Amino acid sequence: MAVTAFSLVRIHNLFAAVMMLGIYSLLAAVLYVVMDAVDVAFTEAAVGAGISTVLMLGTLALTTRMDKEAKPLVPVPLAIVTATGALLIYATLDMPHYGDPGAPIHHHVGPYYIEKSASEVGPPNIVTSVLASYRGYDTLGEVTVVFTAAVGVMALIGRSRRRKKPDPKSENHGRKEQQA
Amino acid sequence: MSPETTIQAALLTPVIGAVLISLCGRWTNLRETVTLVTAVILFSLVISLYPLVLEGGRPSLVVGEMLPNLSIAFTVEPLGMLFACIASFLWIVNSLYSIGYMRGNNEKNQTRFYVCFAIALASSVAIAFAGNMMTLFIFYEALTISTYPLVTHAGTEKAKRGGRVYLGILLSTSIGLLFLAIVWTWMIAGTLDFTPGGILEGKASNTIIGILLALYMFGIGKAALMPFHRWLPAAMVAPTPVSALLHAVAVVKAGVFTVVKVIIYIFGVDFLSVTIDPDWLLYISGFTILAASIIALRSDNLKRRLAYSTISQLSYVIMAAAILAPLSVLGAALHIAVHAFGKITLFFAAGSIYTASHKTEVSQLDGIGRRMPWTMGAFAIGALSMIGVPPTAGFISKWYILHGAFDSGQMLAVGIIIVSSLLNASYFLPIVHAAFFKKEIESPNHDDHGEAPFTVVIALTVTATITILLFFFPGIFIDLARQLI
Amino acid sequence: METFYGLFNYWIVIVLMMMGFYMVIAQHNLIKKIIGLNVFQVSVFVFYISMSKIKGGTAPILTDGIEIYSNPLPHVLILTAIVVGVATTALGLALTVRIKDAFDTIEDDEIAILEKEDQERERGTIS
Amino acid sequence: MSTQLPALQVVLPLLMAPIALIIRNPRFVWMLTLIVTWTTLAISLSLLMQVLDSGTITYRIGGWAAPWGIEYVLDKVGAFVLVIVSAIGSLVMTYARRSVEQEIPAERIYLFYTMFLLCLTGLLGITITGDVFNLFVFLEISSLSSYVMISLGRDRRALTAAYRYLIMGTIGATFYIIGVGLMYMMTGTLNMADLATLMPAIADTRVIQAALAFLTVGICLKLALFPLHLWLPNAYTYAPSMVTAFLAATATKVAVYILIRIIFTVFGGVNVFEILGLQNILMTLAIFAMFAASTIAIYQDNAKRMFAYSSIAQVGYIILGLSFASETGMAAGIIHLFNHAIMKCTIFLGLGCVALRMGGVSIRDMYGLGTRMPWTMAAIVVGGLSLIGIPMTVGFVSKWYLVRAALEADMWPVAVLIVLSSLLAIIYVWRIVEAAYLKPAPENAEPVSEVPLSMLLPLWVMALASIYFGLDATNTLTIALDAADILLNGGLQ
Amino acid sequence: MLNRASILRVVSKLLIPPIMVFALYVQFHGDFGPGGGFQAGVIFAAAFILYALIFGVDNARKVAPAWLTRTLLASGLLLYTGVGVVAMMLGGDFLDYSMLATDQKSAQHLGITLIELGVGTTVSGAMITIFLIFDGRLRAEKDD
Repeated sequence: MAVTAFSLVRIHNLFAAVMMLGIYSLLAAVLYVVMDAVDVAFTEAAVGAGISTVLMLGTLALTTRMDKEAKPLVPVPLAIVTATGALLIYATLDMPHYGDPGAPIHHHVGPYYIEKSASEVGPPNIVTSVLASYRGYDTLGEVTVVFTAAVGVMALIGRSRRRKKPDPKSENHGRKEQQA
Repeated sequence: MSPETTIQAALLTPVIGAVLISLCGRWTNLRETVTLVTAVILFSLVISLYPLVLEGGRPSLVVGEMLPNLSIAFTVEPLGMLFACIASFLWIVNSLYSIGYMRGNNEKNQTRFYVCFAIALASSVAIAFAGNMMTLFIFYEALTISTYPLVTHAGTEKAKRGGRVYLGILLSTSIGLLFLAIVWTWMIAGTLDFTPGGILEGKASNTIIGILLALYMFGIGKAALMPFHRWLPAAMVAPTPVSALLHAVAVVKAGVFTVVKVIIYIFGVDFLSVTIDPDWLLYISGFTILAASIIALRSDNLKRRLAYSTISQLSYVIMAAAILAPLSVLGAALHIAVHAFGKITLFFAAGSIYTASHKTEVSQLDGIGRRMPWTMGAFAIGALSMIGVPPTAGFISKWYILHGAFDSGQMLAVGIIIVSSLLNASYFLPIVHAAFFKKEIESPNHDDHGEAPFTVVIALTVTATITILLFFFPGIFIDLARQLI
Repeated sequence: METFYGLFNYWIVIVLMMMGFYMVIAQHNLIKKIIGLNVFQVSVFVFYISMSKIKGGTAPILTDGIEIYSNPLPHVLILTAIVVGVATTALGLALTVRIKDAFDTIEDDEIAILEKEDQERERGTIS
Repeated sequence: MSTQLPALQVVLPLLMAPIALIIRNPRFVWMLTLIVTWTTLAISLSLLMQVLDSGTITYRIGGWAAPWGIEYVLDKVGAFVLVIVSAIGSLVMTYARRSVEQEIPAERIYLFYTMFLLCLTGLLGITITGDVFNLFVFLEISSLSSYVMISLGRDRRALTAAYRYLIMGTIGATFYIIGVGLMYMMTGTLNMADLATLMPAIADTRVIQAALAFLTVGICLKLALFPLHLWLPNAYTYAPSMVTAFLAATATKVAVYILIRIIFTVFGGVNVFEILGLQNILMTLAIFAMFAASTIAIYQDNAKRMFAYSSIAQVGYIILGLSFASETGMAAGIIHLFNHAIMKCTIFLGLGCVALRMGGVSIRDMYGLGTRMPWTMAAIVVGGLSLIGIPMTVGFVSKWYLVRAALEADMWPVAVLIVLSSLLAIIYVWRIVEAAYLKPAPENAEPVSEVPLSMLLPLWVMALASIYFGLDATNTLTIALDAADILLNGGLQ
Repeated sequence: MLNRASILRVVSKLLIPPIMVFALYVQFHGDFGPGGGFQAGVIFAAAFILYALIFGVDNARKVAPAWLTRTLLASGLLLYTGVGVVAMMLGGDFLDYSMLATDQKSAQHLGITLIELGVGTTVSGAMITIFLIFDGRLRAEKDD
């Protein structure tokens, strides 16, 4: 995974980069399965490796395939990233260990769902119970986000715009200047 | 009418006047009638409170709470009464004068001029009657803002620059220093009400009191204490009635009024004299008096000379208050009134000269007294009052200030007053002398002119007459001012 | 040593996260920025999921005879977050398409130059 | 029914968004949106009454008790912010029709209003929720929709502005999510009140300190605290006029609200300011923002950009108030939240009027407008005076409390800095005043008439509000002081 | 595209119905195994996209005209919110499914099924919309 990510940083062919991102997502999905998150893995595979890739390819077709020439590591962002990473690593030192059953999250809200969801909600898939019922409101928000994105894409590059193209008013004046 | 209603009416009259004026903008005669009528009503309302205040009444009015435990409130006390009387009376005279001046010089945007004038007057009356420091501050700023369009009236590049300096200095001192002082006072004292004897006694260390006093004195930019005096000459670009408003009716008067008010009602004269004895204030105001006089002496532009004269005269008031002797405080209060009448006469005369002959420089005025005897006669009276020569009102206030300075042994102040009177004489008397006794210089484009328009002459005659009358009947103001001490 | 194995997982994730973050802020290509954003977010998701894992646990689907389940809550959160992420990506890509239309490039630095020209033109035409 | 009001507050605009999408007709959609916004205002007002009467309201979504389910919690601060958001929303909508017709292609207007409804949903949802993760979801709803709204501006730079906002906003949101993850890791809960009770015990762990850092940085990106403000100026400058007015008055305010919630509610039991020197950092940044942004504002030729920078400076004031962590300071921050929303909305609505008639909002476009569009310019001046902090405007009240808070904390240099920075506002506001009133209109200028009443009315409602709440600040201040009191004592309980 | 090997078309003709069935399975099986509305929506959309790729977008447009996708998009969200509002009208809190039926479990089941359906509808609507827009854009560019 790290290899994929690293090659992503260096790679310049955008097409390859998108493919790498797809692979990265798939690898993440595999990891999710390993870590017992089957639902998430399913979604990640469908979304990260599927939808995102398709979208990216579509965008590439509409824009360009190549990145500009290579740039050396830029110092300021590097410093920011290093600082952020260092802070996180520093934080990990106090974290409960991976898979530790004594971690706080396994003792508060989580277990409640595992114990009660069958009797309170029903479905054996606890994730579904939580997603659709206990935290159904979050899911409503999630659907709204999808809705927002779709309407946003319509507003941004919806088809009606094409018919309008000859009309300079609705067109970006910048573009006209570009062509002139 | 109960006193509360009268206060209310006095505050609202100019505002209503402003609205009516803007509505009547198209009919010039009606518009100016409305202005005059409003001014007269305002004056009669103010003066109707006079007997009550003289008897020791302190009518007050609370409009409402603005911040928790901090109301917009008005209380009429002697000093405010004095200021309100002067402002509202001079508004009448000034309106008369404005009509002649504005028409005579074909100024544009006259409606805006009268509207802003009325609002400025409303703010002045509100300042005069303010019952606590916050109310005062609110209207202090309102006065600044409402006079800005007046200062930049001409709309020229020069007017714009003048307006920038005017607004820049007045707003930055008031927001930067005065505002800070007020909030701080509120924190320390828990109140901002004007209370005889002050509100700060025993509530803060001497250092803090000292800092606060400095914040107040420099924060009140309208009092033009050096180095924050530059706005006054800058504002000279405005039409003469506006200069009269700035120098006599409202703005600088509001400044020194606030200074005196802060010293008497926020700090308390006795408290100040036993705690920190603000000598530095004496020095700075003394320096301002002398420095401004010297600059005035060297200016050829008549209005500029008058402007620096104002700066020096304002510091008389500050110095008098800073002496902290009862008689000098009384002198300070009187000087506000006396200077108002004297200076407005001088400005009226300057504007009159400009209207009739379009002359602005002192050196051009040779022999003009023969063409404009009324104008220059009034100018002479005003000048004498500035110097403090009897039988003009200037003598009275200077005498009280000197008396107070002697009583408290402030020989430095005595010296400054004497030196500055000499300086005053040396920059005013040559003008009078030249106007009446030198021969007119013949220049090719010199046009034949006589006196200024009728209303202009009336206005300056009235103020000159009052300057003399006040010498013989100073009682109306002295009786009021005596209650302060 | 135990610390090392216990936290190693997190460290890997953090390194991945930071690679994505670096791409977002250092890359000039608008699409690569979005790719970076994806890497960044996916890594955060992995971080969430790895905290839900419990030793000896299984997927949180109730089955007879199994006692230990991984914590389902992070799974739910990440399901939501993934969707939010893809929505952002879609929008970002749509914007990129429009930018390509308007500026004829998707390189950040070139756009900055064009924008500066716009600004100067604005000043120039008026003055 | 009144018990259902908290849900209705958010659900109503949410429900209407898809309906707007189906209706499509611009006129009808506008009407629908207008009705929705005014209804949300009515709901939020009655919620505020309820909260003032009977204290904090909680509402369980889906009938599940917190922390198992998601819960709405509405205290005085929240209710106050709800009122701000919905009031601004309804006024801006009243104003919007003409402005939107001019600035947005006709066939996209219904999409635009749909976005507006979603953005409103998001902002209201953020304000009312009591769950840190749910907050993220609604934050994204409002963010995504505002990216789209910004990108619909006419200038091509609107696109890049929206893109940069998207990148920065998403980084901010991701940081927030990392912070939430770290907190969840140590507590096992996402509910704010629950977190607040668990927090003191683990406050000194490195994880929680890192969480605090991530949350703060993430939110500060959203609220454009200097130096994380880079996305804001272009976004405000090139967005459609009404969007600028709406976002300037609400979006950053809600972001500040999130910060308040995190610092004073979630970390309520902890002396957060001791950790990592957060107090000093925030205070320093706030002061930098006040000066740097105001100074940059002075040099702008585009009025929208000028006031965008001024917004960054004003965010500095709000954060400064909060960073005193005293009751007065908090109250100053909260009251300035309200006041700044009013005055910035006034100014940007006014600029929208100018844009409608002049086609642009550079300083040169305003030459001589004082006489040609007297009402519009007068309203802008009122807003400007308020920015300076002239008495009788809301800005004065904020400044009064800020200075007082600084003096109470014995930080008189800070008090001096506050008044000094407001002097900078004089300079840029006066550039507008001089342009409008002292510069003659260009000679070849076409005659310009005042904007229609449907725009003037909301504009002047705002302008008068900024005078009214400056004169009678007792009510708003009482709420702010109460709210500050509650927050300092943990909040939400 | 149409002159591609017909074997592709035949295979996909065979494939698409199973994919759709699979989508439905995922949609309703979410209770028991991994899956749910979101994944189902994506798969459904994928089936459609496959159809569009093989048979041409114009044909796909005929199957799913703009008004239909838009309605699909809107109705899913409406359905979800609607369930919440109905619960409110029946006297419960927003999204409180237990109001929907007398028995707690079946009420929850009904609620979950309905909202998952809403999720699926909106997601597939959104995905199809976005795909068609990108594709329309692409072809517009080729026309230029």
